[in-house]
Amino acid sequence: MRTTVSDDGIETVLPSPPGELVQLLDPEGNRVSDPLYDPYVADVTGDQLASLYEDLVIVRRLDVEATALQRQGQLGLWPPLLGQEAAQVGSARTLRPDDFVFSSYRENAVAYCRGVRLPDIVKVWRGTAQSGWDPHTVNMATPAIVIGAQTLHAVGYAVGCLRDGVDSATITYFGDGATTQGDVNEALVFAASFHAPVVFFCQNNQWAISEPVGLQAQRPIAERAPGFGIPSIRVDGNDVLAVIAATRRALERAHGGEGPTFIEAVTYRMGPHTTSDDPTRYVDPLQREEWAAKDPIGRVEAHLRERGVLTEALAASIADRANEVAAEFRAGCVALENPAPLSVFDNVYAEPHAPLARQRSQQAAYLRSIGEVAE
Amino acid sequence: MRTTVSDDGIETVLPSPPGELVQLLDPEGNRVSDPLYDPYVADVTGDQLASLYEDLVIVRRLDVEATALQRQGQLGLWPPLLGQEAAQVGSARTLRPDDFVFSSYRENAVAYCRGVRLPDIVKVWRGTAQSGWDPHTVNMATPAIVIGAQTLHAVGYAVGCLRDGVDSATITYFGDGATTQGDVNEALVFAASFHAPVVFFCQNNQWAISEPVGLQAQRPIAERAPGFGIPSIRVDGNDVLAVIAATRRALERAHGGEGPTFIEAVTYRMGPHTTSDDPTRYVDPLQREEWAAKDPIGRVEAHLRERGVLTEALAASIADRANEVAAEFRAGCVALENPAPLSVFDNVYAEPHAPLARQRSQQAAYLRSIGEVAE
Amino acid sequence: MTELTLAKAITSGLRRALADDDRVVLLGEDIGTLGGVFRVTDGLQREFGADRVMDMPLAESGIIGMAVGLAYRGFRPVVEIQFDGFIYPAFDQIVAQVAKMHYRTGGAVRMPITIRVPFGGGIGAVEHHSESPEAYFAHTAGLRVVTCSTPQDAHTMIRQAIACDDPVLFFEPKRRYWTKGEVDEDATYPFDRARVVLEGTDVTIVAYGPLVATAIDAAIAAGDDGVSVEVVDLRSLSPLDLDTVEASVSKTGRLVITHEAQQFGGLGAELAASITDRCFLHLEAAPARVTGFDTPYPSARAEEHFLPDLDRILDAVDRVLGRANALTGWSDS
Amino acid sequence: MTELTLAKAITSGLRRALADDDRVVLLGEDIGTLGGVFRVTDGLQREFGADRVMDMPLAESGIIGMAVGLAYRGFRPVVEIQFDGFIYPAFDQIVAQVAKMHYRTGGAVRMPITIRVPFGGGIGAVEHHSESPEAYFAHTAGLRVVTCSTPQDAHTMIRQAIACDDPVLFFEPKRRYWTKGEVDEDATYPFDRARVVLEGTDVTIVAYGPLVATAIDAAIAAGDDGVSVEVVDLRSLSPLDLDTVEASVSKTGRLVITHEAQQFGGLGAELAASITDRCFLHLEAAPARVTGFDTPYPSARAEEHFLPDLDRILDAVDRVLGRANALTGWSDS
Ligand SMILES: Cc1ncc(C[n+]2csc(CCOP(=O)(O)OP(=O)(O)O)c2C)c(N)n1
Ligand SMILES: Cc1ncc(C[n+]2csc(CCOP(=O)(O)OP(=O)(O)O)c2C)c(N)n1
Ligand SMILES: [Mg+2]
Ligand SMILES: [Mg+2]
Repeated sequence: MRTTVSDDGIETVLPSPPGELVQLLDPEGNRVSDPLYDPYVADVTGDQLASLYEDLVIVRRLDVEATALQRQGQLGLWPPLLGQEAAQVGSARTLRPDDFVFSSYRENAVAYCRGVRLPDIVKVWRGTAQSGWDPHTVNMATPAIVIGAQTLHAVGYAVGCLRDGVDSATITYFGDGATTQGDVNEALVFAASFHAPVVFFCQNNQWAISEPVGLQAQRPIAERAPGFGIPSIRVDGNDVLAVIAATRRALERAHGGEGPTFIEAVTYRMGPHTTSDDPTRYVDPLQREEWAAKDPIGRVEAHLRERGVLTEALAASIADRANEVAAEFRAGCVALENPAPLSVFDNVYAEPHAPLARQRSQQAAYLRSIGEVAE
Repeated sequence: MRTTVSDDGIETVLPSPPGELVQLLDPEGNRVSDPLYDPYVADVTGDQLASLYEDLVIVRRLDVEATALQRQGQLGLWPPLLGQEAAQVGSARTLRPDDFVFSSYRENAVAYCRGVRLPDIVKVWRGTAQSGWDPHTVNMATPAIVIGAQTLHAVGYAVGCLRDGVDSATITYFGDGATTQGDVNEALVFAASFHAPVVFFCQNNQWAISEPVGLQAQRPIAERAPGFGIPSIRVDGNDVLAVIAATRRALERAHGGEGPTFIEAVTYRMGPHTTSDDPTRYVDPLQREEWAAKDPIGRVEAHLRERGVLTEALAASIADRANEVAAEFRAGCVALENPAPLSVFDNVYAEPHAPLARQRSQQAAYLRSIGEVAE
Repeated sequence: MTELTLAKAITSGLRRALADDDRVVLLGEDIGTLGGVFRVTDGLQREFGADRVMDMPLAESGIIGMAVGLAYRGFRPVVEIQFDGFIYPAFDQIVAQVAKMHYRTGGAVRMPITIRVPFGGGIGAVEHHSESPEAYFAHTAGLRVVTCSTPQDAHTMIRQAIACDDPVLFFEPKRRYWTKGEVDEDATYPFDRARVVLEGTDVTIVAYGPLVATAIDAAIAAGDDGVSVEVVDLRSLSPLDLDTVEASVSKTGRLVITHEAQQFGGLGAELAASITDRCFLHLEAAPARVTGFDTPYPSARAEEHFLPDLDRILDAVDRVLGRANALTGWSDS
Repeated sequence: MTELTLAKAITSGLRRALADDDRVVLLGEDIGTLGGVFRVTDGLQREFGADRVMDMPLAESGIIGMAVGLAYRGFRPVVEIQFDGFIYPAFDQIVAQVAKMHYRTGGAVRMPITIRVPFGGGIGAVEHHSESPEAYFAHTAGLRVVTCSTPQDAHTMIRQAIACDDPVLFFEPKRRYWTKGEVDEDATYPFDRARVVLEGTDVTIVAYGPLVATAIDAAIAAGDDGVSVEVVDLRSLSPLDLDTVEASVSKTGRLVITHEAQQFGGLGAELAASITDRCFLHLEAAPARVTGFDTPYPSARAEEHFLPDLDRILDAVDRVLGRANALTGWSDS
């Protein structure tokens, strides 16, 4: 690990050689020391790690439940996060309540950590609404489906924080595939130009649907940001501790007025792209197996058992808790009601719009004419 | 100057420290030696340099003439290239005839070097056509006005050359401001992914209309490309010899199947953005003066005089020649005829289009009805 | 003749185009190994190689921009946009470059680019996956816009689009991908003409893409009710074959237009305006439009309340016939 | 009351908006030190600081995307797009994000973003500097689209646009920037209503933005010829104030619509279709459209052959009146 300070005094955090990852827990659960990042997790107690472990278990359990709900027709679609639990939980748990999140569609564990109500997470996937929650209640925006669009929103929000004189940070999540989109690159330029307190959190899960990351990037993704004037960190995305350390470092910069930071969390999408996808068409099972050995939950479990924090009893209670949350999730999901016919006209505009009101009224007349209840 | 070979064997050409420029002729006209780039110009004779000098003088003379033509109402608009002669002539003169150019609007010296007929260069600026020439006759595309769009076209063309099994290179010109556009960054990704034989030639003239380059880029622009997997060169854009060396190196890579290269030619826009612009509103005269001292023509002149190649007689004959070309240019320009009324309907489609033919025929009837000749 | 789904009819059309002309190249996200998210390009990369069927990095502007360069070089690129709602990042390249290059260059550079876009709703999808953006492109001079409603047209028209020297937006009615029908690969007929799919005398219903089947159902239902409906499948949205619609409306005197896209400024407006201009003296009633509402496309479980359906079309048929309908007695205030 | 050019009336409107509400921020290319290429923001950065009037890096998608984030944070961003033809790189952010955010979030997040776009031709410019892209945005649910034709409206409407909690595309008729007129900064009137600028009884001409002045000239010329023309300035293009146009056409029975944008799928189509629907029994002739042709915008020295002008409008007036006109005896075949 090397820290370089460039000629204009901007600290650029570049792993050296470029392939090197920040890792604090190896796949076997051993604590690896890293002089630069150790201090960022020095205060994390065994109990706190156990609580993170619980989060990891729960979000995986929820993910499995959601896939089951989709199979049973309760959801239209679901994008599993299997394999990416540590990247999401580690980063999201590091945020302050007043920090703001702009995510993509797969960050359901981030939503969970932000305190989004369970059924609200799946409204979109069940198809009862275009988004699940009021962003201002949890400081997390409605996920963006158009790849990369949200990264610019994050920069705008972060600049708004600067203008408002608050030290809140903004974090934006996106995938490896997203790094190709013009919007994401423009976001890097704008963030650098305005010294925006924003964290670019790229989950490099090796795939954009069927396309391997090698089609999108010829160099490790973390190497892209420094050329824009943004320091970057390449972190083992399956290592919750390392993700916390990297995110803390980036947030420290953001909260401290030092501008944007780019994090590449190297992970793997263990499931299909979505429940509609058939990864057997393109995923090499051997590659998947290699990554299975780097499971983000297994290593925390091993580590905690080794430290004696995770007892059988605690493990069982966490498993129970996960099942409980999943049951609650399922119940909340199936209880979500279908939208009323005329609701399609709601919230198009914030201010009165006569022609649309007229169209709505005509449709109400039509619904009455065919004997349907309109509202 | 340092050449580094990265772990995967891709050669990355990075000046070190980042600010360093490739320079072979200093502002006073002294030949500066550079072990890496000297070999690329070892074969350039005094006469050849004199011929480049003639080019520089002519394109500047044409540029001045064009500005005059605009002031006299013969052109609607003109984007002067004053100060950027060496960047354009040096790179364009290095191209093979079968190499293909995708440029922006300011590369009028490039068009001149490609052999575009003088009046064809100004059709667009006079407003008699949307473009001046048939791209296939000179292997140079119609300039793009939408910032950055052409860089993607270049990548597509270059990939087409690969597919066709020809070793032609493609070069694309764009400005410092353009580097912010999503399209340009996507072009870098696509070029790297497809190993496209393309040269990205960025003329960093320090300004995007009134915006200084510092608003668009926090790091030297040349530093951006390596993060995309594209080696880059930062060259003194006011040094025609260095520009030739850098372009040769990049073309050597392209012709040799080694993929894309990025060149940042550091130069200065000595004139207004266009004849409609008023740079006194934003340009610091001191900064402009500093750059005036680095004039691209003066240094070649000094160098050639010092070497005894440029005699008074030769200088006078070149000046005469420039005046001749300018006169020819003016004559060609004012002779350009206005488009016929119905020509607006031509070439919208390549194949028959009944409704448009009908619209045209109705307009012809209208023109007849008001006593105008339609065709 | 073979029986094919509409999706597979496009596949076979692409296969023929690739086989017939080695300047044809396919570009898109996930079109190679995966065969596209709808499997329309399934097997084509294996058959023609990764140089002809190219997986593209994830950027629509990049893909279209690259297609422009390939066209410059004499290729005939066929681009797949994964879903309708993801075409917008490429909007500039499409309307400012692809559409205008031939005009800009005075005819020197052709843009025989086909842009395939699975479009429309009815598949219970999340946001951005059910849009009908055809009017944006139809309003753009220099582009051609077509769609298909049958496997036969799907096959023939994709080949015609690729063979056309102009850029063509080829909208594929994704909810009809699984519709089956006979396909004659050797069939030839004009690219830009509408087709009367059902003859009738009282009312003309004009539809395209996914709603042609709905229009036919409506016509049959109306027939049971003693109303003779003529159904026209536009096929080409730009140019519009106004001659065919004019001939029909001159006969029936009544026009109902249906599309999924939002009504305001949609193709129905152009059709209503043009036909009113051409058939003013024949029209017995103002043309009626049955369309998506002027709202964003709603969530999956609300889409049935947004999309035109048989009953809404029949109500409009009643309206143009001056019969009792939903708006009888309805008032604005 | 002060006499101002249309451009300066916008400047003064922006100044008032900046002074009245500190959540208003201006974003755009070259709007700071330079004051914008048309000098509409001249002096504002000096007056309100670089935090309120921000020069933006050169990327339209980036600018609009950033405005979305600022709106999320409670700001009211006012974006300048330098020229009409440069709005397309931002198309995705506008139609898929700005337009839909309020709907998507069930009303939780408002997008009070104003996007200022100098538009239209007639200034002898190079390509991409004379476009009329309003129909794209008018067809997009969730957006409002307005334009102005007088300094008074320029001033009042830009303030209304900024005050509006919905996103507004504010199209500025750039060739009328130097038109002078009296401006009352305290004037108040509705934002989304059309205005009858000349009363008449025989024909209604509907225009907006740059062509309102041309329509008025045509009305005066027609008046000299004994034809009484009513001129309606739409002002709001989405929503359209159909009530006002309906009232006029119910009286005159004849409608001529003019805009610079291409005809096919333009706003004239929507207006013709809607008014035909509402006024079917009052119409004496089919609505006539006098518009730019269905070609890309031509080169500067050809634009006079593309743009609607007084004579072409008068010819359409003759046409709807059934008088001899250019198309008398013209035939298609
Ligand atoms: C602009 C756009 N183009 C295409 C798509 C379709 N699409 C959805 S997800 C996806 C792959 C994204 O890959 P990545 O950014 O790596 O995120 P991941 O799915 O791996 O989390 C694609 C192509 C989209 N949503 N938006
Ligand atoms: C997409 C787009 N946005 C805005 C403009 C208006 N514009 C024309 S030139 C220019 C500045 C370009 O700066 P740079 O890329 O540095 O090139 P230079 O003019 O310095 O050669 C701008 C903003 C444009 N042509 N295209
Ligand atoms: Mg991914
Ligand atoms: Mg520049």
